Amino acid sequence: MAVVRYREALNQALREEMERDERVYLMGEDIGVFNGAYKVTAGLLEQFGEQRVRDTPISENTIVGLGVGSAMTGMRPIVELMTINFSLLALDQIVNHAAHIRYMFGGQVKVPMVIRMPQGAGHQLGPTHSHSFEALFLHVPGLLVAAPSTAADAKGLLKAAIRDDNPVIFIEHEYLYGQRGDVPDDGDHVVDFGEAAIRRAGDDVTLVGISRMAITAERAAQVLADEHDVSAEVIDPRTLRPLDLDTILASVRKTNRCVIVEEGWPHGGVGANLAALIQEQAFDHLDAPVGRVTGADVPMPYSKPLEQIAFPHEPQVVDAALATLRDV
Amino acid sequence: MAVVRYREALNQALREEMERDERVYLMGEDIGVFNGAYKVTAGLLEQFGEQRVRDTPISENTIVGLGVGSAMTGMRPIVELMTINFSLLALDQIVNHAAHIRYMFGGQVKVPMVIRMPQGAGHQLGPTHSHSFEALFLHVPGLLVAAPSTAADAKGLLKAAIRDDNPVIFIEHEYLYGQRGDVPDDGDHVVDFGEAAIRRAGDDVTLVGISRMAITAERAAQVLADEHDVSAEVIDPRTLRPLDLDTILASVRKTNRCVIVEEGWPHGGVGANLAALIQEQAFDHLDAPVGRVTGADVPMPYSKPLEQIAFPHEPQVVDAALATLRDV
Amino acid sequence: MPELPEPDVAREWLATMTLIRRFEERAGEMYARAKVGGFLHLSIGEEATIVGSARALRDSDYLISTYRSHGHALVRGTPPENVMAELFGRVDGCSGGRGGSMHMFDISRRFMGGYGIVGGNLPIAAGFALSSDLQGTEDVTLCMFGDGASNQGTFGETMNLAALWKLPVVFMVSNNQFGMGTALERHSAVTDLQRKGESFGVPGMRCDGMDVLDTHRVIGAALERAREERQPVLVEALTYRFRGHSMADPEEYRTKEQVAEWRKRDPIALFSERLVAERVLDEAGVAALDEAAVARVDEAVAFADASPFPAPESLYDDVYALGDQVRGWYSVDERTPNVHKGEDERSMDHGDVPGREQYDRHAAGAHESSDDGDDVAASRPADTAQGTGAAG
Amino acid sequence: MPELPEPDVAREWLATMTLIRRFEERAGEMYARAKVGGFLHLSIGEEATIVGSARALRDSDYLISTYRSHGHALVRGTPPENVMAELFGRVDGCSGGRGGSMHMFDISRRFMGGYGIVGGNLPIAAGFALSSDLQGTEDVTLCMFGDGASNQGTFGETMNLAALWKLPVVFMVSNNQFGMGTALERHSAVTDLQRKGESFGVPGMRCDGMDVLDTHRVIGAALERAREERQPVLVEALTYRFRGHSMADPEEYRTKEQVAEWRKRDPIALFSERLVAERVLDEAGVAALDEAAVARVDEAVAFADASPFPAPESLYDDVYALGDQVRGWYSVDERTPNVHKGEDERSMDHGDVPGREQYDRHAAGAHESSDDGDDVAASRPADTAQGTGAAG
Ligand SMILES: Cc1ncc(C[n+]2csc(CCOP(=O)(O)OP(=O)(O)O)c2C)c(N)n1
Ligand SMILES: Cc1ncc(C[n+]2csc(CCOP(=O)(O)OP(=O)(O)O)c2C)c(N)n1
Ligand SMILES: [Mg+2]
Ligand SMILES: [Mg+2]
Repeated sequence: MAVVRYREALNQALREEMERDERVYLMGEDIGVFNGAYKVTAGLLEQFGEQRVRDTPISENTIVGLGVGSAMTGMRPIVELMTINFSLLALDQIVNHAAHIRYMFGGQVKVPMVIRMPQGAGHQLGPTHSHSFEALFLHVPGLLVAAPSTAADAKGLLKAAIRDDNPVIFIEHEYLYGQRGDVPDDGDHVVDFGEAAIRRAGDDVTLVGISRMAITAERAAQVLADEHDVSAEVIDPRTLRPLDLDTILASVRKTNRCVIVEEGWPHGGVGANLAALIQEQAFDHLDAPVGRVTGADVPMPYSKPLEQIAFPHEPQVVDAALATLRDV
Repeated sequence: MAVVRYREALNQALREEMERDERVYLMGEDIGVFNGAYKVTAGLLEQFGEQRVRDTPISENTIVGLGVGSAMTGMRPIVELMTINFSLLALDQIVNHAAHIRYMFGGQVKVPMVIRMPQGAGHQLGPTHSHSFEALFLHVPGLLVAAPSTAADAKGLLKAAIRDDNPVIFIEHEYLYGQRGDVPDDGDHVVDFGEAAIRRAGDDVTLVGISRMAITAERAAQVLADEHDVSAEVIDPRTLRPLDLDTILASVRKTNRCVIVEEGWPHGGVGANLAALIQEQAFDHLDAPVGRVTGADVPMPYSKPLEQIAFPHEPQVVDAALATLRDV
Repeated sequence: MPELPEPDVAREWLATMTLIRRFEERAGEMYARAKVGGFLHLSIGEEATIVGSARALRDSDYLISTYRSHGHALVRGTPPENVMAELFGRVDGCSGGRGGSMHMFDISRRFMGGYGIVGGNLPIAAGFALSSDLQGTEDVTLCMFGDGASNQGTFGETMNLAALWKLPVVFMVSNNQFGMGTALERHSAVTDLQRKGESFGVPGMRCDGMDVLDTHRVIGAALERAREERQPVLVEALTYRFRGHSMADPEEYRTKEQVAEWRKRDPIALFSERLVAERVLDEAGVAALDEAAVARVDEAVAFADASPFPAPESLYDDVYALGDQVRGWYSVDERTPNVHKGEDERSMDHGDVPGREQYDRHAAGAHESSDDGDDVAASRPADTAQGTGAAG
Repeated sequence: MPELPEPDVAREWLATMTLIRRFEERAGEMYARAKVGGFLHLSIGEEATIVGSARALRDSDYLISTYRSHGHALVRGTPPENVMAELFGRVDGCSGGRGGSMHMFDISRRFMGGYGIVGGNLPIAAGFALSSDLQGTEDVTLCMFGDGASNQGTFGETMNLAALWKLPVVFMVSNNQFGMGTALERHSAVTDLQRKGESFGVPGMRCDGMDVLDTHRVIGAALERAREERQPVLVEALTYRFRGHSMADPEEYRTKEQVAEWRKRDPIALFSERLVAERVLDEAGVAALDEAAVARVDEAVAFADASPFPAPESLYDDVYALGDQVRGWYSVDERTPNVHKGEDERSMDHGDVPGREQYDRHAAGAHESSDDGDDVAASRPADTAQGTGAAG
């Protein structure tokens, strides 16, 4: 075990997998000479050279498409989109091509590629640069979707993503890049998709936190314990496709209450999806409606105090958890 | 009242609003000389000329962006995207620009534009050409979203959309274009957004049908009545932003059961959103989990029988409705 | 006037152009008889662009096309049986019945697919070329697209990247002078399409797309530059489609006279006349080639008709490549809602298919005027006259 | 060497360039002091491209820029107070504190905005020009973008459309020779950027972007062509940014020598030397202009600092234009989940704001090392050295 930052854990995963498999290469805007807008790819150009660490022009749709084409013909590209905000420009290549090609060509090819990108609010980047788009990607069959919240998961899930034969949407978080955590030294530290992590055990209410909000949920659980004598179980699904619904359901069947916490917009969000699934599968176990704490239904404002009330923090999670208890 | 096809009702709305307001104009691929891929714009070039009915190159993102710019400067563009499948290419202009500009510039401008496009499966168009994307658009604050299922609503909602000052995503359906219905002759036949239609009254279960699936739900209700002695109430929300949740909730509080029917993918779909809202707001009134009938979680296959089992038909709706009764 | 290749080769080119022509005609008939669904885009009139270019490729080169790609599958050697079966939506289709007319594919022949999104194939083509580069092979990619596609954002992006990275790829724009119903000069400010890559460092060439020899010559030279000099090239092939954009096209955007004028330059007629003139073939030989093509297409239809529809149990196959992260489709989507609930799918093997009734009805070709029966009618060309059709 | 304009005019140009310079410097300081958040992209070194071009515009012409646009707001006359207040996220900001550095806007002066998406402003610019055309006015649109943006799909699409439809728009590429850390020749196959519109029918011109006179002359000519001949033009202004891409840029991608070399051609120094040489101003006059600029920026900072943050109650304002279809934000989103439940928002007027505590804490500038306190640190340039920063 070593304590490393989330960003460095990702960097290790990239480095190790590039060492392990020659077919793996990186493409993205400013990932090479500039070392990456968020420095995740720092030092890789130096180690692997220009062929395998490719600075691209600003052409999101086309660099994803290049990745698709080269994945179809034997390579294993990792495309970095500088932030998830720019993925809107690449959505045609992601959905109609990366996700659908295997199926529409009758299984004759696979598209083993990873599209990495950070998301999230909190840095005052304003309406065009603060999106959270897990919900958009989990909608699409053919994609796998990961959203790690710890350094260990960042590394283990990225390694799993790179080794997998499917197109993977790998959602990082701008806030988390600087956070530290224990990461196993093992070069084969792989975290399988579809296995949720129970971050904290509890009996009274289940909190499900997505991406950065897994951290917020954990802090809220601490407050619930300290100040309200409520024992919250905190679950981080880690991947949204595949989704480990079993672990969530087992928890809800025990606590009978659930709150989902996400940074994105409320309508049609991750929380809506989970709430729908939970009430379908554990209806008789619910003592209160599945609660949701989400980002506000607005483009993200720039002004700091306004931005801060536009995405969830511990107090709102605590309130929502307490509401599920009051509703009994 | 006159009986007209859905396609003609749309055509009337376009024609009448263009006659009514000089600022309204149309842009799109093959909408002029070709009269539209689905003939919705037939005859409009002839009547209004090349300035107001503009055939565009195949450049989805840019024609939406042109619309945004001209809406900001006093015009009222209606952009036709040939089908919703191609909207993925325009998503940056739709989300980061059309939807966010008013907010991010502090309300100094408005973006009064309509983006019309048909969606849906059933015509064997295969994986890239059969999408249903209501869920994708209802997620985004700043947009209004309509999905009419009848000729009268097609006309009335389109007129409302054109007169409104917000960017409107107007989702038509390829299957519905040929369907006939009564349409009021009134030149001011406007259907307000945010008002669901109760297509059929009933007491035992609420069926909510989205877009074309409102028709399927109605047919299923007939089967439920004829063959199972079940009285289903059928609701067509008509617009998903704003959403008339009150009408749905009132129905669910009466029937205590609900099934949502949509053509799109299950994860993060419209049904998930509605199910989450319904269980939140009417938890104590539900006698069974909110059910969903959705398209299969696959890219849409071309082969006819395979395609037919990949999106909902009456029997599945009937089964799902009966399941909510069994679950009691 | 370019010289003829060896007689055998010349005859094979004519035979292949003829096969494509006959195949397309029959496909159109099958569409009218509702054996084929969806949109059907034929290449009639454009055969020289297909055969002239593809015959300049090595077997290991990649060929990638658009939604107008039956001919590209055929020219690479995909048996007409499998192409027709794809149109019929059958399990023996070259994309397993999943893709249909717009999404043909044959990995074994490096025919890298038909793509339904205009301009969507350009970046993918550059990706193949990048693989060739990274893998150190000599393979070149030939990427077909239309005049209309040159207005798509991916065009400029891909030209720039290909030139910047010196990718071994030839972009071939089949300039049939229309993007659907929009004439070239109404959709593209620059109509001299070979020049459209210049601003991005991709030099242009032009060939007569009605002349298989000229097409072959120019594409051959372009491929050579791409292969040897790692210089991407844009080749414009001037051509014309004799039929509508798709089957549902009343063709109101052009005159009968213009079509007739271009039909005089029918690439198959021109080439067979030349072969006869140069005594590579006699009239009877031409007729024999044609009969062989017709017979081959007959076989393809019979084969396609006999091929079963994909089994309903296969609905979820190949959404994912199975492996450590996905062990079965239901491991991704364990509890999708009602119709497609994981539990149900898992029992599909036992014949308990949701919607089995619908499947059987459609597999049997019974199209009553039910909810879904309507659909067939709505996409029929005949219906277009009544204003209910669709074209795409 | 282009001639000087009238003395008053020349002095105003120098004054405005100086104001922009001083404003940017101060903005950078305010960023380092955490008064400004997000990404901050300065135009230092590029002032001649801003003033030379904008002064060729009529008041009714439209100007549209990128995320590097403080100078464009200032040159159009938006008071520095409101631009600085926007950077501070205050209610008096020219975008109401909603947009920040990347999203400045001033409709009253037809400054049509800063846009954060590279290439996203090009189609919108064409849309303004289309409005001018449809409305029968003589207004022209001037659209700024960067060398890096010329690789974006919207570039080719917009060039084609502008040329095809003869839109009155001038595209001005500020070629500062880098897109973030990627040098021009590493991102664009064609580096002679004025040629990059040719393939789409948009002729090119070039100006010396370090020379306000040359910029003014060339842009003036381009605007004239667009206005009179309805001919869109692409103008390349060769320039250089003296500072990093944004505040969080260690500038490892270029040498100190290169920066020093370009700094010798500082557009403000060059122009003031010329004015002194031609006796339009003396050294004292130059100094006075500079002092005035500094004083003006002082006022702007004081104003911004005194301006309140937008009230929490305003969070949902202007998501929609209210009217028949949307009567209040909650009529769109009546029951969003917990934190932002409609019912709660409606009671916001009564001071019952969800998250009021967070709001107050941040409004007070208290950044404890809590969950959200961290954020500030994480986007600080100082942090970059420790490998935790971000640049965009
Ligand atoms: C992105 C996208 N936009 C629109 C369409 C609809 N469409 C299909 S083919 C076509 C015309 C394409 O013209 P061109 O590129 O010249 O090819 P051709 O059909 O002439 O071979 C259009 C607009 C599409 N399939 N994809
Ligand atoms: C679509 C998109 N991709 C990437 C970015 C991140 N980004 C911001 S500025 C920039 C470089 C742009 O360079 P250029 O166009 O030359 O303008 P300059 O910054 O030099 O003024 C990049 C890559 C973005 N904002 N939008
Ligand atoms: Mg064409
Ligand atoms: Mg630049």
